[in-house]
Amino acid sequence: MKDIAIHSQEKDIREDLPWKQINTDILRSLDNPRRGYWYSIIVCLVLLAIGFTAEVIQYQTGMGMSKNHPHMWNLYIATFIFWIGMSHSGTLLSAILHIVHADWRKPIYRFAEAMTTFSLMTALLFPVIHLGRLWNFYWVVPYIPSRGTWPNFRSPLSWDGFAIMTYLTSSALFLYIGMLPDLAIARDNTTGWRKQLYSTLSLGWCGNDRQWRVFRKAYMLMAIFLIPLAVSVHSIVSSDFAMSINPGWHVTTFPPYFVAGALYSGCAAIITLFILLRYYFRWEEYMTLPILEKICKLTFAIAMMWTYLNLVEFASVWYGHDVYGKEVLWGKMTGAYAPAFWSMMFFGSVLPFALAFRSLRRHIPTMMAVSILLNVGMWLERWMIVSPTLSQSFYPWSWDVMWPTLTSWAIVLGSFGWFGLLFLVFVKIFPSVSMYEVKEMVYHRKLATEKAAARVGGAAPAYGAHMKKEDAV
Amino acid sequence: MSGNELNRRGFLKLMGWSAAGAGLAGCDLPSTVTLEQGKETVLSYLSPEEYVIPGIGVWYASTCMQCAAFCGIHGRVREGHALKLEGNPDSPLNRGKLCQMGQAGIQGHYNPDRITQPLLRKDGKLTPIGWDEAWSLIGQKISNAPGERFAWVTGTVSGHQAVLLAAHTEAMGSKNHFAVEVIGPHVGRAVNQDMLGEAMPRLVLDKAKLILSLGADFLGTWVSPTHFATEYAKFRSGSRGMLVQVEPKMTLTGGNADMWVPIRPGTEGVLALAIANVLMKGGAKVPEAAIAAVSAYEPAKAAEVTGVSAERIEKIAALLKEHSPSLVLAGAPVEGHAHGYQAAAAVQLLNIMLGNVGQTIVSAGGFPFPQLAAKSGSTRDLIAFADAAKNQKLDVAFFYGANPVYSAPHFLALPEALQKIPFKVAFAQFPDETAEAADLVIPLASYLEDWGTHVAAYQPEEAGITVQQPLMERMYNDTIGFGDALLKLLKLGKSEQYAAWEDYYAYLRNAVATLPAEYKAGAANDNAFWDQTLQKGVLKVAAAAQELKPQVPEIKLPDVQPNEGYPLYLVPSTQLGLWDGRHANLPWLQEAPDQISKVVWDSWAEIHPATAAKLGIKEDDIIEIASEQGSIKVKAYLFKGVHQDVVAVPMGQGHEAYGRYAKNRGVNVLKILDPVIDAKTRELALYGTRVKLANTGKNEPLVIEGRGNNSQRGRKLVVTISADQFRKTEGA
Amino acid sequence: MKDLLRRWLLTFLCVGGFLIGTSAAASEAPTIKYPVPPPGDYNGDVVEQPIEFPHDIHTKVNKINCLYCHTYGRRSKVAGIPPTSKCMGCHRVIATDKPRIQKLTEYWEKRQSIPWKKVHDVPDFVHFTHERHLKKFIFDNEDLVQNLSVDTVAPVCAACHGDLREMTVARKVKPMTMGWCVACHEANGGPGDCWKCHK
Amino acid sequence: MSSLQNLIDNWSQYRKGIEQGGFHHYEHRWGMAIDLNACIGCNACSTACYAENNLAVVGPERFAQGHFMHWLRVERYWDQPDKEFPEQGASFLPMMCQQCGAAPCEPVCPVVATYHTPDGLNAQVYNRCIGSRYCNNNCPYRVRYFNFWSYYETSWPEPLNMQLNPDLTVRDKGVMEKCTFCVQRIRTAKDKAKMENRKVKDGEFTTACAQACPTNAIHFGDLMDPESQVTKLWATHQVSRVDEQGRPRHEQDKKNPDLRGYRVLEELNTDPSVMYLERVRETLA
Repeated sequence: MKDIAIHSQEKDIREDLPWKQINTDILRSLDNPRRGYWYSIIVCLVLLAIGFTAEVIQYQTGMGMSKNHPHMWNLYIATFIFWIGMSHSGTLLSAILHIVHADWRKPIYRFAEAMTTFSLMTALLFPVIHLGRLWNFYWVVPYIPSRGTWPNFRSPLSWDGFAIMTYLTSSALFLYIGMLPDLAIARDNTTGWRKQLYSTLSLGWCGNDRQWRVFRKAYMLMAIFLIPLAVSVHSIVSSDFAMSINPGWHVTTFPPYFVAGALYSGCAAIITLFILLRYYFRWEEYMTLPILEKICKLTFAIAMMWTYLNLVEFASVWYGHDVYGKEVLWGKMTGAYAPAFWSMMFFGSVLPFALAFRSLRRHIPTMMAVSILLNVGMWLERWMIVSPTLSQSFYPWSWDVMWPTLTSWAIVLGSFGWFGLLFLVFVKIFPSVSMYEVKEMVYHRKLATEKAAARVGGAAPAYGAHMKKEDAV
Repeated sequence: MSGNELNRRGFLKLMGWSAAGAGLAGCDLPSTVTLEQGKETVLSYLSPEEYVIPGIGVWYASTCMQCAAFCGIHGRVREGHALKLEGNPDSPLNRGKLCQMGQAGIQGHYNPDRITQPLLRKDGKLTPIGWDEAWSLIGQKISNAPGERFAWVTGTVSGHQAVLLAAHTEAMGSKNHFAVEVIGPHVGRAVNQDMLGEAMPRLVLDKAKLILSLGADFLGTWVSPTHFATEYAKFRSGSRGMLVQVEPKMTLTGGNADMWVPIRPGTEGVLALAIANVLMKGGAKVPEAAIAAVSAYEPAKAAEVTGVSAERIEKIAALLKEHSPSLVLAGAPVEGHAHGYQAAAAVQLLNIMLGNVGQTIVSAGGFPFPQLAAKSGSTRDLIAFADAAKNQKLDVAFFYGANPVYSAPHFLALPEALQKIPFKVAFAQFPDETAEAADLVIPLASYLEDWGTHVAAYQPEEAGITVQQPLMERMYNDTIGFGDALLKLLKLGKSEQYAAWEDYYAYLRNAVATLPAEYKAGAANDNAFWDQTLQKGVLKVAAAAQELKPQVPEIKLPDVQPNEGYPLYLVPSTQLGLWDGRHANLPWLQEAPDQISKVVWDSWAEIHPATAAKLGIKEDDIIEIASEQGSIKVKAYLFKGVHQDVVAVPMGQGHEAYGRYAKNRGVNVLKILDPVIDAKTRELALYGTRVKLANTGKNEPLVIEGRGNNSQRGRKLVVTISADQFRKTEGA
Repeated sequence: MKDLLRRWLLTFLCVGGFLIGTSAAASEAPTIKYPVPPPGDYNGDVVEQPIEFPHDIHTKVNKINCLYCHTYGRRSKVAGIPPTSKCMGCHRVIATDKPRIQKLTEYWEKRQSIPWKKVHDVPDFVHFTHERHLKKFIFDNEDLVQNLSVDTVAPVCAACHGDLREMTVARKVKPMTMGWCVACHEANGGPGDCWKCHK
Repeated sequence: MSSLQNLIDNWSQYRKGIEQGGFHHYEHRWGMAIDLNACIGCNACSTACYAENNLAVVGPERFAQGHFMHWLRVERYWDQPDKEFPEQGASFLPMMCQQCGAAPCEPVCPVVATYHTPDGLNAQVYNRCIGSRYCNNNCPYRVRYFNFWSYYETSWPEPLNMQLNPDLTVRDKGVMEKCTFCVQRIRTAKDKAKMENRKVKDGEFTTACAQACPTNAIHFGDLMDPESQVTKLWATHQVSRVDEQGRPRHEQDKKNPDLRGYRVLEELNTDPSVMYLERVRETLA
């Protein structure tokens, strides 16, 4: 991929960026963002307030505020899956792309990881919110109980607990480790409380050889550890459904299907945030269009994968000749949920083709709109997994369509506020573009261009060995 | 139940263990936290019976008063509270079973809307007064109410209450006892009396090979539902009898029929005669008096009148012919017309022709104590009372166990008429419409707190007197048992022979204990006999069996007149649940779905989809049903189980009073009935009302259990097999 | 040499005597098996009762068997407060001059039942039955039934209620938490099925 | 921690799937047989259940939202959609918790609030339930009911609450509940039997619904007791829970397919304890 960057007409990043300027540009994000940033903060606060009030009411009066028989799960679980999914792309970008040495990830993986961590923290709220007696949620945790009672290790719900907590801790750790060198830089360029904060956090990083070597190893290890973990987490979440006997849930393709969906929504979210940050902090220099294009291409690929898995699922239901399953699928397509279902199909499988056109890919407003719509589609997907099955399960007598109540909508909105707030505060306090890796990137660029120049001028290069290597590539 | 009288009553008096009380799980007093000590009080007994053990339920036999069937019940009592009612296995009526109305009886007893003290109307409002004031007031009003200007208005009464009531009416020098009952075979009784010589002959369902029921909802609301349900179980087992139901609106019984046939209201008699006609052609003997009528109705002719195809008629006749003995029943739809008597007679004629009399219809025998026998209520008395009131024939009226103000249609103008009665006393347990209209309200004890004896109008084999005893102490000290009230009244009326009885209990106990010796078999003495009786809850009395001698009156059926202005027939359907509206204040029954439509907490109008399509009515549309007497607005429920010329609205809702659960809920269909009255018996013709529909354009969803999911969608939930297969494998 | 021998003899006698003594003492000790009480105590507050009933006098001094008054316990899930008639059975004649007894007689003559305060209670979602426990620990316990007396029965009751022989009005001295119950069931082979106790 | 020990020791037993025959060590196996030929759909059973089990009355608004609490519901189906009139009447089906031997609700509860008792019942421990509602989602019969609100605040205004059955609790908001086969009656009967050192006799007690049923359509008893009426009924109709290997049956293989016994949705392999007897109608032209 590196050499794609070299030979393409446009550069992912200017190779003549002085490292000093990089520091100043990035650290600028810590004090003076555009006004838009503050507006976003306010919006998030408002959403959060709405959600919180709704939750309080629900807590006081009971789950009747948001559910009905037989719809025991609804918006909350759908949104839960949505947020879990959102978390996956962070790992994808930083870990997988790190392992395959894709340089273009460097300016953008940091906020992606932050997104991972925060969306997990958001997701974690929902299983608790949807409990009938949420004040007892800790009974799911296997603490040594005075009453001799244990959680049910056979229940996917308790697996969820373990999986998500593991993922949360490790991805948070990953984010932190990756930040160490930058924290050091921040420490050296700031004053006041920030200086203190960064000096404690940077754990005395002074950038000597040994530190770098250990750091590289640790970072690589975490990356390798995270990839299977991320996959397993969403597979486990999918087993909440796949392990049940309900038509439309009891599907073997769910784990990959969920993972694909997860990466999909994650990438879309990255596009959105990419554009936002680029705007907030005037980072046109770093978050360049070529990089945006690359994410878009990636997203497109994943979109196609998702579409394929969707079709596989439908096909298997269709050929499976399971009456119940068929009826659920047919109900989705034609019944009360049809609008939601078809708009999901449109946003999820048709809209992504916008990403196939260069002109569109480079048009920021369009990409903004598209990326958001993609996520709307993915949210609908989650809802279309949860609700229709509950609406027409095995037992016709209890068939019932259900539309979410205001309360549940409010709480879902609130979750977006919560996520947004966490994220915005993060980018204001920590360097959300990895300075040291951008420097690396610039350096790689420089080497490449020198090589190109050398090839034109024929002057003897300074370091032949390396050059040869470059040639060989 | 051991021990002598004093202990038995002492038990009630000295009861008082505080409710162990069902508390709340999940109200989250986490069980790691120990409970507060010394907050809850534990009242100890003073001197309990040795069979009274806290934490262990004791069962007492009593009688269910939820409808006039008077089934026997067992009440579970723990720590002084009645908790659960079950059927009394010793009662030949319900054989240990209990319908949902009986189950819900306990909610009447614990109802939050009970009247707890005497109320007097002061400047328009009912205000609490003391007992002395109440009695003295009654005393003086009675003394200046000359004989005939006094009246009792009650529901069905029987047993010693009936005796005392009669005594009181007589002591007042009056003959006015109006027994009001909306649901019941009022016309049928007359027909049976005339044609069989017995008002309530015994029906042997399980002996019948086929039951042809013309609207008789014997599983739901006809005569003695629970008893007939137990009979039905036998009827359906083994060789499995066949059930054919012909009615304008599907009843619960219709829902269980092998063949359900919709028919145009008011033409059931014609159908009966047409069947008779076919049978006659088949060689069956027709009594002289009926020949003219029978031969007048060829199936083809009947077909166009009734809307039942000629083939169907012949098929039914054929079935009757090949399944003998059979049983033909006439229900409310048959009786509820101006020619109800004639129609019912036509139906009874079939039984006579088919030779069912003496087979599946046998004599119940004469009840040895006529004074105790049930005085069954009727709508005739309702009308009679309304007239008496209107023509200012009454100065004082006492009400008990009936709610005429609710039941009376508009045309009787009862509320206005009541204004003309200077002094109205309601002996009531709830603030129902009649109590609201009364000048003085005497708060009654619930039937689970009271003594009594009852005699069901319908007497199955070895039936008799069912005994009612209190399951627990009075909830409210200021309530009085009806028996006690009657005694008090008699004493006020200075009838010396009752001065001897301290209270109704004493009177009753003596009355039972002094029964002729032949009833006391196996009892050492009167006390033992009394205890025995209380324990069993029923007192079997041998009735002298007689021979039923059929005679057939002349039957004449009018032609049905089409009515352009009001094209549709109104069917005020009845339901095992709210009954005639008396149970609308019981939350369990409000929340229990109607057996057929599955609607809860509301009124609805059943319309055939074809008719609805013609009138542009959709499900849940609020439609206006207008008769000449007025109109009601009610939600539409599209249902194939009604005849296309019919709109059916259930009785029971639409109360203007009667407590939080009943008030302002649904509509009262009885109000808009036309002034149609059966020519012979003067009974109100419930099914004789013609109406027209209009869509108000508004709509509001009905609350339906199962949300209108009426199809099994090919899933194997209820599987149906043919009766032949059943007989092959399980046939007796 | 001699005195050495004497000293040996002395020690031998002492030790021997001690051994015999102890063994004798051991053989006299009662051999009734009692439920293994689960660990855990609770310091309940002193509840003020309408009449300050002295359990100690009745049990320790007068040696009245617990089950004589709390007689329902062996036939029902609740042990129950004895009916006032039972108290009056004795106190018509006994100690009629004591203020407590006068208070009692007053209730009795007014035909009022005494509003005792509940001290031991379990949550409403718990089904606890005295009859089963008493059957297991008293009536199925042969050698206990042999010599049935307040002193043999009281230790059984004490497992949950503490030793009432040492109290006037009852005080809650055991935690009565689920963990505590479960521990006891495990120690004494009680049922482990949730629905045995939860309702 | 002995409970931990117990967990470790009995793990193999604990995770025994139905392919090994699921739970084996039954003391009783309470079961039912419901005769749809006798059932008239009168609803007595349902109301009796309200009376016995402290079921909340929720009122029309909440009922409309589906927040009803009837553990035992009488379903009513119309089978002849093409006909102009329902000429063969209705199909009634009393449906309560089927107390499955291989219950889908059990493995999914995160806190073991619902589990299988040695009596072959699906226990629901109210005060353990945290309201994840997974069990209801996984119940093919949709017979579990969730306390969406604190019904006790509205359902039993004084003095209606005096009717509440002290033998079982009133459930508060956030707790799942369902038919228990009147476990409080079972408990009482078993305690009584134990006190008298004997086994529970057949017909010694029955559930509220069975006791109320005017046509005796509902039979209740112990399927482990070869003499019980229910066992006999199951046998006469050649319905059995398990095959020779002790595995739950998917489909009944009857020698005489004309017999009426069947279990609802048994192809899902849930091994219900309730056998239904097919509805019967004349075949009339």
